[in-house]
Amino acid sequence: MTLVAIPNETNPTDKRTAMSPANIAKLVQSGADVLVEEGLGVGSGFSNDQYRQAGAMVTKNHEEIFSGSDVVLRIHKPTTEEAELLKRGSIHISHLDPFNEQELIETLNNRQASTISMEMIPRTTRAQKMDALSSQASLAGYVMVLQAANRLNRILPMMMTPSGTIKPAKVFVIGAGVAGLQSIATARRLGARITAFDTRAIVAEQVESLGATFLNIDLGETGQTEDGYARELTAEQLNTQQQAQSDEIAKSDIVITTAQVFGRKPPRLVTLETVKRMQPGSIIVDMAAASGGNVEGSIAGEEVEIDGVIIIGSGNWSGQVCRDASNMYSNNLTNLFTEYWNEDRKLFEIDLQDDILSACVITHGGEIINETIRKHYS
Amino acid sequence: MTLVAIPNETNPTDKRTAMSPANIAKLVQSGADVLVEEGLGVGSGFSNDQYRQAGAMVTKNHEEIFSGSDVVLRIHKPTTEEAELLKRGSIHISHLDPFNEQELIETLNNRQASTISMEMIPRTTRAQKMDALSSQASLAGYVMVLQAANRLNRILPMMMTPSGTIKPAKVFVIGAGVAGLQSIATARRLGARITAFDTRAIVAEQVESLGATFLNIDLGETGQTEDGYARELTAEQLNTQQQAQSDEIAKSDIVITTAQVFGRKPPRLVTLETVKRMQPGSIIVDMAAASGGNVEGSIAGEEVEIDGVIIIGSGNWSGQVCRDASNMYSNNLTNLFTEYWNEDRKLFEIDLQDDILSACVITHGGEIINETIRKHYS
Amino acid sequence: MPTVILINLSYTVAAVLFILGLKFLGNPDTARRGNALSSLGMLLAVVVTLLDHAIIDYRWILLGIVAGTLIGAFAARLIAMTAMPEMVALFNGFGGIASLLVGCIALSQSQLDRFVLLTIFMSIMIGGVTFSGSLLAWGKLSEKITGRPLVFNGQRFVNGGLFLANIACGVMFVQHPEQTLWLVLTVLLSTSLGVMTLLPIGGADMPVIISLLNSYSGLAACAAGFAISNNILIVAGSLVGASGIILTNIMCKAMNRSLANVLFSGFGAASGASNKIEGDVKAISTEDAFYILEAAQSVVVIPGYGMAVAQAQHAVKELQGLLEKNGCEVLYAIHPVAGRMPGHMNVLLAEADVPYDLLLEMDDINPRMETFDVAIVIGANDVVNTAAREIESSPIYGMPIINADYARTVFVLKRSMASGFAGLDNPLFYKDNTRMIFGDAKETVNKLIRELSS
Amino acid sequence: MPTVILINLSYTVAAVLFILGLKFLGNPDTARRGNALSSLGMLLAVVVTLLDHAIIDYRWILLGIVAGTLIGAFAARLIAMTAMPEMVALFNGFGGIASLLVGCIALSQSQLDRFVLLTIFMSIMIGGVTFSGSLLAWGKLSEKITGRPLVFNGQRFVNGGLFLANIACGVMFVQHPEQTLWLVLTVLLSTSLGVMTLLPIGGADMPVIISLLNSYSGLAACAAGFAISNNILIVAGSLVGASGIILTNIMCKAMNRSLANVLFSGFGAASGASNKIEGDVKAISTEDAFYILEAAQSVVVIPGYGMAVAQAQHAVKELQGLLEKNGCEVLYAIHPVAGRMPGHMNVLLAEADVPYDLLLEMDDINPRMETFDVAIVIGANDVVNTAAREIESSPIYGMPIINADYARTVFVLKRSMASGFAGLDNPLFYKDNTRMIFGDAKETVNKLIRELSS
Amino acid sequence: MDMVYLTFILILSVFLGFELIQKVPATLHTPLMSGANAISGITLVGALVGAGGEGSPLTIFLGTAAVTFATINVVGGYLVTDRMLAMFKKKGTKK
Amino acid sequence: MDMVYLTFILILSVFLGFELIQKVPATLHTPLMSGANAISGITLVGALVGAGGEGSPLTIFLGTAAVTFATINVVGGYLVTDRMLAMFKKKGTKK
Ligand SMILES: NC(=O)c1ccc[n+]([C@@H]2O[C@H](COP(=O)([O-])OP(=O)(O)OC[C@H]3O[C@@H](n4cnc5c(N)ncnc54)[C@H](OP(=O)(O)O)[C@@H]3O)[C@@H](O)[C@H]2O)c1
Ligand SMILES: NC(=O)c1ccc[n+]([C@@H]2O[C@H](COP(=O)([O-])OP(=O)(O)OC[C@H]3O[C@@H](n4cnc5c(N)ncnc54)[C@H](OP(=O)(O)O)[C@@H]3O)[C@@H](O)[C@H]2O)c1
Ligand SMILES: NC(=O)c1ccc[n+]([C@@H]2O[C@H](COP(=O)([O-])OP(=O)(O)OC[C@H]3O[C@@H](n4cnc5c(N)ncnc54)[C@H](O)[C@@H]3O)[C@@H](O)[C@H]2O)c1
Ligand SMILES: NC(=O)c1ccc[n+]([C@@H]2O[C@H](COP(=O)([O-])OP(=O)(O)OC[C@H]3O[C@@H](n4cnc5c(N)ncnc54)[C@H](O)[C@@H]3O)[C@@H](O)[C@H]2O)c1
Repeated sequence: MTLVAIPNETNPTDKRTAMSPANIAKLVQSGADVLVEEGLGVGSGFSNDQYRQAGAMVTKNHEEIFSGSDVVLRIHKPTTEEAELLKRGSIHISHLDPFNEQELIETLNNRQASTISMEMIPRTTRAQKMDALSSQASLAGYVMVLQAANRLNRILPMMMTPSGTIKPAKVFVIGAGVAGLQSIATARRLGARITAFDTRAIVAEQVESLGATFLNIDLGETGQTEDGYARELTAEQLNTQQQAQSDEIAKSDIVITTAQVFGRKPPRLVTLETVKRMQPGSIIVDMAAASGGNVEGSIAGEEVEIDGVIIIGSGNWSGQVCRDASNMYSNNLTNLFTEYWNEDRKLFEIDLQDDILSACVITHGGEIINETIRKHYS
Repeated sequence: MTLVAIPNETNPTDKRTAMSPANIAKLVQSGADVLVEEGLGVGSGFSNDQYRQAGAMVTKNHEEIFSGSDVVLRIHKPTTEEAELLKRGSIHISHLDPFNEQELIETLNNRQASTISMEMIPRTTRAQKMDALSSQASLAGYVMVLQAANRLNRILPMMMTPSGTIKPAKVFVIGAGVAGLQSIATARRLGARITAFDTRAIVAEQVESLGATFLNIDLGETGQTEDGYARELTAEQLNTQQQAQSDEIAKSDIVITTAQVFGRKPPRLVTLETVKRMQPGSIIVDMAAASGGNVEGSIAGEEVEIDGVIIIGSGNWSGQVCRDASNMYSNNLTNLFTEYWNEDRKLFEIDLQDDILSACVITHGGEIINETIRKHYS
Repeated sequence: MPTVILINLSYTVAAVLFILGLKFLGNPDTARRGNALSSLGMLLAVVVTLLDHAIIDYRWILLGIVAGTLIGAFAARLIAMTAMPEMVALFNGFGGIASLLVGCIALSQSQLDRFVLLTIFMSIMIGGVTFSGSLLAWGKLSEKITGRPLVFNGQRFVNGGLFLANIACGVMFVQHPEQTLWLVLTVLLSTSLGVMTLLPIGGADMPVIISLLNSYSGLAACAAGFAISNNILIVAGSLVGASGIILTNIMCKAMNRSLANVLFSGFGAASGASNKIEGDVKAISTEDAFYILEAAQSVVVIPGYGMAVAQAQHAVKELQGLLEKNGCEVLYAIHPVAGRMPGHMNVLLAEADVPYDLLLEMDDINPRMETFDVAIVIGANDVVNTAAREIESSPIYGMPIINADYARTVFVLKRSMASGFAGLDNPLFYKDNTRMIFGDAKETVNKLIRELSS
Repeated sequence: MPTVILINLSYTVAAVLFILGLKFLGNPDTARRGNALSSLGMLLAVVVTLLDHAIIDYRWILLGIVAGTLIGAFAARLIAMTAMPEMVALFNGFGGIASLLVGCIALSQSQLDRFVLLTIFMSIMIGGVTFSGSLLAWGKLSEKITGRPLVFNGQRFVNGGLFLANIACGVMFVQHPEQTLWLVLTVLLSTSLGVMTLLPIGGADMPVIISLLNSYSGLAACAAGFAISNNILIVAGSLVGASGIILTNIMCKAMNRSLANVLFSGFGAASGASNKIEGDVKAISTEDAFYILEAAQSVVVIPGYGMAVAQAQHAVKELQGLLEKNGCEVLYAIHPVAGRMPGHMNVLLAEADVPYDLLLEMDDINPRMETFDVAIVIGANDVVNTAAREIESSPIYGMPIINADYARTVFVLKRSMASGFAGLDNPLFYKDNTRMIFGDAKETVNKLIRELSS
Repeated sequence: MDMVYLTFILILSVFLGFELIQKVPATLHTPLMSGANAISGITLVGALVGAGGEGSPLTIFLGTAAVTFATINVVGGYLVTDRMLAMFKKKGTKK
Repeated sequence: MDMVYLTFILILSVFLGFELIQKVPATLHTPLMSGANAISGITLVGALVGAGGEGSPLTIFLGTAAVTFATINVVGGYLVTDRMLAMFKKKGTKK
């Protein structure tokens, strides 16, 4: 008998929900007992009744969720207090930000909890259905374009009208990972002209497959890791990139930056100087604002205006489309859960031989068993 | 010698500008003297210097614009004070809302001003280049969709992803005039499924030509005026329409209403009851909110939430993309001006035989010469 | 004008009518008119032949014609719509035996030089093969005989031997036309040859075989024409002979087979699919692919990242339209991870204006994959990689895929044998029912469009 | 084997080579091989003919062949690339006179029945027309004579008279072959006929005429073949005769003219466009439109609301691609008020993925409209209504339009003669260079695509 | 010489046969086959002389048989083809 | 009877000629015309017997003239065609 519990998120600005009623029903069907906190999903339009109908018990007690259950599913990392409430040996699945949260991880480890970090799900074809980074980044790509378009004092598509011809807006996307590609696709749907850059040369083809132009900058050796992540650039390379992009940025109506380097602070790609070269009224969206920012001057969670250029750094992008975001995240969790759920024994089995689990399980049996993280800490 | 002057708009929420520097240059080239108020165009990103370079004089004196010039060009109707400043016999071209502003019109008439109302430009093929209603409505159509999409907790396009399939959002557009059609086109660009309704059966073809579905409602006799405007519905017809749309609205994620009846208050199309049938989180955009509203409960200039449904009634839609809106309006004005500008005599000539002028000139030579308006007043 | 000139000029006209008839038969709009024209030609040819001075007694002719007309007309009228192919086979057999008989009759001519004897032999032999072969085909089709291919060891040797013996017989016949033995032997051997060659061919392949036998019966008539120096027999016979071969070829292509394969494979007799990545990669030209698509009733398109790279979405939409116009159902199967970002395929297909209703999720399409005549995999690889189902050691083992390989025929459109994102070999490419169409996907699809729309 | 059989069997082979040669010549990939094959056929035919027992003296033959080879080879080698058409005309003339001469020679045969005489007459007459006509064509093309059409009153009567006289002459000739007068008259009349028919035809139409004369020279050879009972002459001659006619027809269509129009119009002689809405509406089939598009170097597409109604944007994009592949430049001219909302055309063309760079504004395209071979107006009406330029009383007089009518040829794709949004008649539809292609725009464009891609 | 002419005719007909049938839609395969089959009944023309000539009784008997068979082929062939095509016609026009 | 055969041959050739030339790309119009023109020089075969036969001097003279003209047509025609086609070839392969 395994009790799976889902607490409310404690971050008030995030309306997403870790589990949708539809997925709760799946868990219940596969033999798990499910407990949810009252009000879970209100932000995304799911009512307590829907959860009850799906077969979950509903509690008002936030602590009970942690102390009484075998598996906790959620979006954000727990607070230290929450972590300390955890039942010994229970399983905790959520984002954990393990590279920056050594203390939290150690607390969890001390509780003998088995923790799975959603960020660490590998980027393999088989794991994609559990990959929350991808699902949320994809929505983020869409949202960033919509926000930018909504703030821009121009329209994106071309229009040849009796009142003059409006040229299509120019959009420049830096970083063509999952979010960047979706931004390109969305902006193109709206009829903009798009240029994109990424240090991984291999994505040039992907960018072009979406009808955008790839900006060629010769940075010398760059490449990508085995997992498909970008390598960090040298200072010199970064400088070259900043220079080479500057003209393109100055010409653009909208700039969207999505550059990340796995396990590192995001690179600083757009300098203040370059921002000032843009037309007043132009928009920059800094996806990475919350974790340090690709753009000089961006502030996490806020909109800044510099010389008439608006830098949007709201963060929690996918939260804007919380209903779809919740559904997707909840699907990811459910896919992960059912993949390793043993229906006969009614147990979530952590098999460290499995190539997905070996990558995303951080602590297990009182040890930080994840190689990457252990190396990072030492 | 004719002095053309452009004052700043007095409405602080509208960042648009009646004249862009590029168009000022055209007026100057055709032999007019141009005077602009300082700060004109700042909202849309045009600087005083740009106006100077285009050949305009710049003044800080708001009154001088009215009292000293032969032609005044602007967007909004003047205040009564401004109207009283006008030089006798001068020409004033702007929106005037003549159906509702009898007092203002009479004031203007008393000043012996010749006034042209931009709303009254006829909907003929030849006049389209001066048709500001069209140009602004078209932008409004785009903006309404963007605002709605930005507020919706879902994404518009379909996405089949490893984290589940997201169904395309449903959009329902009521009124398929210029704004409605542009809304349809924009929503479709974003990948939504669209249904639309209009009382003028002839637009069904136009709706379908944009890839949307036309909702067929049998209202009996409806039709359109000679100018292509819709006729007002009888109370009974309106009721039928409300009922028939209700199901469609309940199913929709976004409803956009753009229905107008020329010279009348816009029809009330969506009742509170229907609003309450919608899913929480759905969005309604009421284009007509400012002039009375198509939707029960909408408030001009504001966002209202009713049972989780958000009704956007911001108004001044095209103002959100003020730069393009200014350019287009400015082109409309310039096209109108140069059409009737006599380069030899350097005079703006009002020829009441001309079919465009005869429709849009309201007062001239101390008389309200516009038939429609005169009938409306009496 | 001498009668013989009149007759022959009429033959010219009849020949023209046959030519036009055949031409018109190849186009749906004019086919019926074509058939009428060619029957007119036949009537003309028969009627003027009756003027021949060599004919002195019309009674037997009348008897034959009346009997034949009655039988033919009743058979044609009464036969069920579904039984038409076997009826054609039977008619064809009658044509064959008629040629055989005409060949025999020609033996009573005055001057019999070698050449004439050779043509007589040929008309008898081809006529005999056509006759017995057609009867067997009729039997198999109407299920009077089992439709299953009958294969035995050394079959090819036996048939080869029969054929050689037949030829030998022919040589003797030409040398010694006076010895009836060779004539009789020729008749026997050729009829057996017809039966033996058809034994290993399954019922499903019979239409192709009938078309081939039809071509033969044309050749038999042509040979008979040489034997009695008759133009119209030669023209009509060789027209049918040549067009029959072409038609046979077209039909083979529509089944994605070669004629040799049809004749010798004993298709359906043995089969045992292997699950290993072994086997041959079978490439196919767009022209051949066209014949298969053209005959397909239902097609599922499975797009992948390669469609995006090639920007083939518009062409694919166009192809869909043409297939639909051809009476074919077209659906799209979208794998969740296809492409390089979530919803990649949706973006592209929406751009090309493919209706949402036609896009099916993996779970909806897989159960009915067997019902599709053709699955067109356009630049997808990992998402149809059967290693996920078949090879336990594969890194993607267990991942749900779109089961393209369950469709009757699979076309895979890609540029090379290169692997996809996951870097894995794909056993699908080696399956029996898979055909690779190499090249840029957009170009390939455009070529298919061109074939389909001309 | 008797020589005559050998010769004739070789002729069969030669005929096959000619047939294959012609077939291959019609396809760019095989054209050169086709030419080689057909020359091989010619060599074979000539060589085996030399075996003919009737030939007793080879000296003159050698003389003729050597002289002819030298002249022909030098001419072919030395001629400038640009002068090739006139060279072909000249060669063709030589072929014509050769047939004429062979006809004359055939007169010395022993048995001259009516039929043979008739064919002799025909080979002389057709040969004569071909000869003189080709020479005149050569003159016009090489500008030895003025290329301008020479038209005079009663021209058709004179030519008709000449033709009848020629026929009459032929009748006399067949009746009285012994009177040389008729022979001489035939030669004179036929050569004059050749000259007179060509006089009213302009230099620009000469390629079509050469193709026609080429067909004639085939017929002349064929007639000569009858005269001397020679198979290969008949086969080769009639092959050329028939394929020449087809080719002529194709070429006429490519010029958007009928053969009759080419022969009798005196094109370019008189012209004087009228500005009234008067004149004929000229509808044209997509097939004929194809020939014009196929030859076009630059095309401008002018879309309007009808393109939206028909949802033809994807098809239009496809057409653009095919035209571009054919080496043609394609641009789009967007009128600001086209469609039913501002930017309507942009929405549609963006959906079809037409690059922004190809969309030109009215003011940018109008100055270069004259340089376009074809303007395709797709469902537009008001925006190309020349009444705005020409008819002062029109409500849209003075409105700037896209001057589609300034392009060389204008295709207007719409369903009927119905007016557009403004409800006005459109003089464009009645212009000399306008062709209406009636029907739903999408279907029409799809038909054009089909033509272009096959 | 006759044989030469006949060979010529044969060759030309064969080529013509090849050229005539190019791309045929799948639905027409069977009717086309059947129509061609009817034409191959032309052998009837050859049989006529046998059946009505001044040959031996055997020849006449064989000839009559040949006439009968060939007639079945011709008459039946054309009629069946026509029936098939008529069916298509209906399908087409219904729409 | 000869005439009958010849007519047959004529008819078949004409049909074949029609069928052979279907859609020809515009660029091939001139070479095709020129190639066909060379074939029409087949009249050379007819002229040979005249020039080398046992006829009167006039016949021989006419025959020789005919041979000369026809040879020009044949040789020149094939060579010119080949030159044209060679040109296309180069254009094509350059790309
Ligand atoms: N959906 C996502 O969010 C996402 C994100 C990142 C990665 N992925 C991964 O990407 C893969 C997607 O699978 P897939 O089947 O769509 O693609 P795939 O397995 O990468 O295969 C694409 C195939 O397309 C062919 N191709 C490329 N260009 C072509 C062209 N111009 N014409 C014809 N063929 C062309 C390539 O073969 P040739 O080179 O032989 O032509 C290649 O094998 C999965 O492994 C998935 O995990 C997905
Ligand atoms: N752009 C705007 O904002 C706007 C807004 C409102 C009104 N307008 C007005 O609309 C007009 C636009 O001019 P336009 O040239 O684009 O359109 P138009 O003048 O209205 O002409 C459209 C033509 O398309 C043809 N058509 C319709 N359906 C078709 C189909 N399925 N296939 C082929 N042809 C089809 C119609 O002829 P058949 O019926 O014979 O086929 C019609 O003549 C102007 O008068 C403009 O003032 C424009
Ligand atoms: N196999 C799968 O199913 C699957 C699923 C999702 C993602 N992926 C792959 O994972 C990889 C990472 O995707 P992601 O979106 O999570 O990446 P990410 O969020 O780590 O980084 C975003 C993008 O920024 C780029 N970037 C880093 N430094 C940059 C710089 N200085 N300038 C410009 N761009 C810079 C990276 O190359 C990357 O494309 C991609 O290769 C993606 O295809 C695979
Ligand atoms: N000739 C030109 O160049 C030109 C230019 C612009 C517009 N027009 C025409 O002018 C006309 C009006 O356009 P507009 O956008 O300014 O119209 P509008 O703003 O007056 O009205 C918007 C739409 O609401 C519709 N409507 C009215 N009552 C309704 C109801 N009860 N339910 C649903 N819909 C209702 C109207 O039919 C109209 O389509 C259109 O026919 C348009 O094509 C012509």
